[in-house]
Amino acid sequence: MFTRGALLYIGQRLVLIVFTAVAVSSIVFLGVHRLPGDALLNERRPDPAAEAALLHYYHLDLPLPEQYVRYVTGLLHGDLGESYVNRGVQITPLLLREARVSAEVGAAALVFTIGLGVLLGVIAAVRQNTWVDYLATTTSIIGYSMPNFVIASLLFLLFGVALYSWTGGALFYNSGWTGNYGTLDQILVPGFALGFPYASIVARLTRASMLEVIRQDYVRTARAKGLTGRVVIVRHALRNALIPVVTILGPLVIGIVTGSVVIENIFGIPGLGKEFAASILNRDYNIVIGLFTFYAIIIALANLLVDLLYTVIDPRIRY
Amino acid sequence: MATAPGITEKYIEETLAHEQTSLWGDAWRRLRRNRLALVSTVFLTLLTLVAIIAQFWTPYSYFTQGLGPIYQGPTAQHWLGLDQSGRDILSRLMLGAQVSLKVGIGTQLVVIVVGVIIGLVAGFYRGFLDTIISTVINIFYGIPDLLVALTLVLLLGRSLAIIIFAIAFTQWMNMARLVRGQTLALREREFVEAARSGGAKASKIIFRHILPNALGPLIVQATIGIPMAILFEAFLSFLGLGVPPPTPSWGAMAADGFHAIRISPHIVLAPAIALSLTLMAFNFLGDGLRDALDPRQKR
Amino acid sequence: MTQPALQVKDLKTQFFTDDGVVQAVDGVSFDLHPGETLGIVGESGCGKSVTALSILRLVQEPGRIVNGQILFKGDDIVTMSDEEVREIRGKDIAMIFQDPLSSLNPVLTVGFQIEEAIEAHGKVPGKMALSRAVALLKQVRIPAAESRVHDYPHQFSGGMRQRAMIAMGLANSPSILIADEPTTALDVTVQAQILELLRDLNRDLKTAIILITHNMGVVASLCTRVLVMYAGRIVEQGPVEQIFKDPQHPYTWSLLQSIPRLDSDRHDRLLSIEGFPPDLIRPPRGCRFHPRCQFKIDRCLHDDPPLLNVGPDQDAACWVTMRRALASNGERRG
Amino acid sequence: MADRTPLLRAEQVVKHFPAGLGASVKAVEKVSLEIYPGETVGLVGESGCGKSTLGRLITQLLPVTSGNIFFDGVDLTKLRGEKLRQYRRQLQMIFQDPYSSLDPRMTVGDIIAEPLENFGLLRGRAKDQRVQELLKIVGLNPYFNNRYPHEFSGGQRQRIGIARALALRPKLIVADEPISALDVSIQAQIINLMEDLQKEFQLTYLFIAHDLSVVRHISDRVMVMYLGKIVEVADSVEIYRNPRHPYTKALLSSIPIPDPEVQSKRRIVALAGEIPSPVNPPSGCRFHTRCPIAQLPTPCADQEPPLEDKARDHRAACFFSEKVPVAV
Repeated sequence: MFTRGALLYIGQRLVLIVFTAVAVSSIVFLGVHRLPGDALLNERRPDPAAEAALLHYYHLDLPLPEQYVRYVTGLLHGDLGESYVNRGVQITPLLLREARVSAEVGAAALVFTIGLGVLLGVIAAVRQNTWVDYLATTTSIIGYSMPNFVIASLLFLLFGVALYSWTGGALFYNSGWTGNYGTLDQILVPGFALGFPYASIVARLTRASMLEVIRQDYVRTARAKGLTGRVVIVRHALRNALIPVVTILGPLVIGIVTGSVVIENIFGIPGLGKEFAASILNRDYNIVIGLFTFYAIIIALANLLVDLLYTVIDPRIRY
Repeated sequence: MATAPGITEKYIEETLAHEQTSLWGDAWRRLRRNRLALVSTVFLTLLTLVAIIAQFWTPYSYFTQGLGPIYQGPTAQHWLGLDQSGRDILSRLMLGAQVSLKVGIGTQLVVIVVGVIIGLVAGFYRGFLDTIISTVINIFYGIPDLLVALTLVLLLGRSLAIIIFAIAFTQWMNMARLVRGQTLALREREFVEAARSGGAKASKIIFRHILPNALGPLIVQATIGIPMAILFEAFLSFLGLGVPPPTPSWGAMAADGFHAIRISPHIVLAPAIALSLTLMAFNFLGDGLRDALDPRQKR
Repeated sequence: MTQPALQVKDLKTQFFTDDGVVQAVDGVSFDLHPGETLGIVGESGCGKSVTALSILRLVQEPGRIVNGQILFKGDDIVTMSDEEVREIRGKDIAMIFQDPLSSLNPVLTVGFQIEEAIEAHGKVPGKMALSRAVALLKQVRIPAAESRVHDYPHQFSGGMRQRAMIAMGLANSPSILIADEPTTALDVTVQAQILELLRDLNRDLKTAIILITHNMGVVASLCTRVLVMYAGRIVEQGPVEQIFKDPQHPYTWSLLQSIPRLDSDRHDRLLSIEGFPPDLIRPPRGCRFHPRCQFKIDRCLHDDPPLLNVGPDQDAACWVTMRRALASNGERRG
Repeated sequence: MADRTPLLRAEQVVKHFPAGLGASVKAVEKVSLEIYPGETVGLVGESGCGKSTLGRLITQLLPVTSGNIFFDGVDLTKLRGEKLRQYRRQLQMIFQDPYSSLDPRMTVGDIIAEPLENFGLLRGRAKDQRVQELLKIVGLNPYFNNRYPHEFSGGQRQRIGIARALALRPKLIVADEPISALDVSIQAQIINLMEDLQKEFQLTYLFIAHDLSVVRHISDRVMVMYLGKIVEVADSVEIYRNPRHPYTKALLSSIPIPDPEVQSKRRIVALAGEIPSPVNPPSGCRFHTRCPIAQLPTPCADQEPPLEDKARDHRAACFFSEKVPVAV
């Protein structure tokens, strides 16, 4: 499927991702350690001996350059260190476990985002200037004007109060996460709340892009050849219309990562987002640095995937 | 002068007679036809008035607790009810509008100044400077903005100014990229070449030809940036890193009421609805402005 | 006289814009005979392209055919169902467009786009469609057609793209090919190649061609008959030799006088047609050319001249006609 | 003509544009030319041949990669900043696209007045009067000075562009395809206007176009460009009657003449293929890949033919120019 050039390109990008991860964690590391008020001891005042022991335990008594070298060496071995707050908790396995939980919710959100977004966008474009179009367009503006915690609140009220007896509690979200894999309604409701604002953005973009493409000369050529309306829309218009949609997939992934911080807190999902909010509030800086590194890798991988998707969808792009 | 081509002047008058308009005039005419954008403008004007009034007067003091039973629903005295500490929600909502507007507009002012300068420099002078600026912009695009803002607020402290700075820090590149793109495109246009050929200096080309022509998209971008900033502040507040209490913020109000959403949904719904309506109004207005300022996209 | 391959009768196509109704095509009638090459010539906005698009009902919103008939094999395309029109498109009447780059879908191979044209009008096994596509590319003289059939449009040069468009048009051996400014986007040396190709196809396949262009030279080198359009109407029509030698409508005459000719060494001042084409939302009363016509008489301001016979097979819509105009001018001078 | 001093002389002008990955577009390659006062020089060639780039090099809207351009004896390529700006008064340009060449946010009066303001030439009422006078000169209603460009038709806009070019009373005007975006019935208006203005103000024109019949009509001398090189220069009558470069010959025969009788009798020398990429131009004579009379590989593919005199005031860059057939 991939040419030699493409494989080479992927290789280069993977190397670049490693560099990005190191760069991001370095920036956050240095930012955090240059802070006024020591990161570790900000809020607790143990006796001097215990304090020294603690500092030594985390190697915080070493000069900053040496700390940094230790950190990067650890990072390159996949070791993100230990939590400041919960001593003994190794960060790498913790985050890997949480990442899987977040991935489940994020994947559900992405399905809503792209599936619902493209569908709404195409329908609105094909029925341009009819009530279907106005409804879809207005829905999408409302959609991305509602913060996801508002959507989450409404879903709570809808399934938890208004429809509770009618649905028999289905899709009602009981705070928390049972077992390693969430149940379908444990994933669907937060996934929807997380994905819907972005689905609205995709819908608007798809609509605009479809409307633009429908007016292109090659669509007229396709009609002049005597192709049926459905073939013209799906084969000639949609594929070209999706090219700009692919462009925003990168930012969408970032948006979903960001949104998950709020959503996971609301729904009590033990993922990276919840960890992020908690470690920020607890000032557990080692975890914060680790999370940023994690996010940088996830986003870089997503961007690589998007770039590869381009070559599949648009033959003019080759690496 | 050899016969100046004798177009009958009457004929020219005829075809040019109907109104004399500038592009701005045309845009205003198109905007006025967009009902949603008009309604949004009215709503936002009212909201601004409320925010100004809240500075001098609110029905009750926004921080006085125990005005009545906590979690009390809407009553004749307290139109939107009381919150978990027995504070008047309407009063807090009014003051919250102030916070939202300050954050939204303040952020965009910073973003416009920074973004326009950086974008113009990168787009007009290109070369090495542009390479650096573009790289920085791309790096900023690759990082999760809310998380950066969160971290900045955590590191620098919670105050309105720092929140505005933190949000602007994650948004400036949108404007910079837009202005850079516009500048790059406009400087290739023949009218800019013509201005150079006519002996115009760089400053004149930038301020008389490029900036006015980039103003339309710039205004749209700023209008869309305002709700983004407000949304950001709401997120920060919702996570407990917004403006410090007791100053009310819509995001924090929603977060505070969240645990009791099933018994007294009004505590969450009031700020949630206010926030959603405000964001919607800005987005509808931005949308209307886009259609009005870019007639090419008119459908 | 043979039965016309296509008859257009009093066609009116209008665009309903925010600013008003644009009368883009306003009462156009003509016949196309089997195997002939008919040129439709005029400036941008004169309605020539809209006429062509109307024939296949390809005019897009906010444009609409509001009046007239387009008779093909005795059926009226204007009143047909969408499915019936679809069957005619690309099978009986094919169309190629001005810009071959934007007219080909960038994400599909050239070969696939030709195969698609074949398969739209009947079940054909994939292999056969492919070999037919290769044959068509060879027919339009694309070198190494077997391998280039798998190329994407951006891998073709401008001239080759237009050849590929023509190959696509010929896929179902249509009886009529409408070519809308097929050479305008090309360089002159490539234009010469494409014109030669069209000439050969017309001769060998007996495909009738409607060639839409603003270039009088292109008409002169390819067409046997020509319609001259101005402001949505046909102002003159007839055999090419006749129209170029003895134009009767002042617009045709002035246009021919206003273009510099390569083969004339005279460095004379060009005749210039003053003013500019009218706004078709508010076209002038009477003859639409009268505000720019140097031979107009009072009648031209109020009465709309019909197409009248002015010579063998030649019609012009003018109350004056050049024969009389030049004669009276000669008198005045003499 | 040779005994007069040229108004503008370009020597070995080269322009390369970076095209990524170390490659470059060789848009103009070692071009030398002279333009004499009062004449109209036509510059013709197909798309991508470098004619517009050459025009912008001459007006110094683009910096040269190497080479010199002398205007009135001063080397423009050595001037920077304010000194170069002062020379812009002498060299004006008329652009191709009447829509993109006028700033949509400015009134027509402001557009025409801008060059005057740039040099602080006229102020207040005197400036307004000059603007109105210029509008009248190009055949527009002088009271339209506070209208916006989008209210005018293409032909009228091109007149506005001409008025702007005239404002500084330049000596040389480079017209870059000034009529190719206009309707056929408007083109003659603009050609005639330019010819009238030339007589009235003793202008010198470099007229760039892809249409050889238009160029021949307006020019005294014609230069033909192919892939960044000038391949032939001659008097406009001579170049039609007696082309000395096979490309010129092919160009002439490709242009359809609007006369079916003449056209049916012409023998078209159809060129094979299309113009190669200027990123990797062919070796030797750049035309050898399409040339009907090329001798390959030697000399055409490995030596570059110099642009040399083939007859009086007639230069061509071809080893076999005597083999180019004469009649069209």
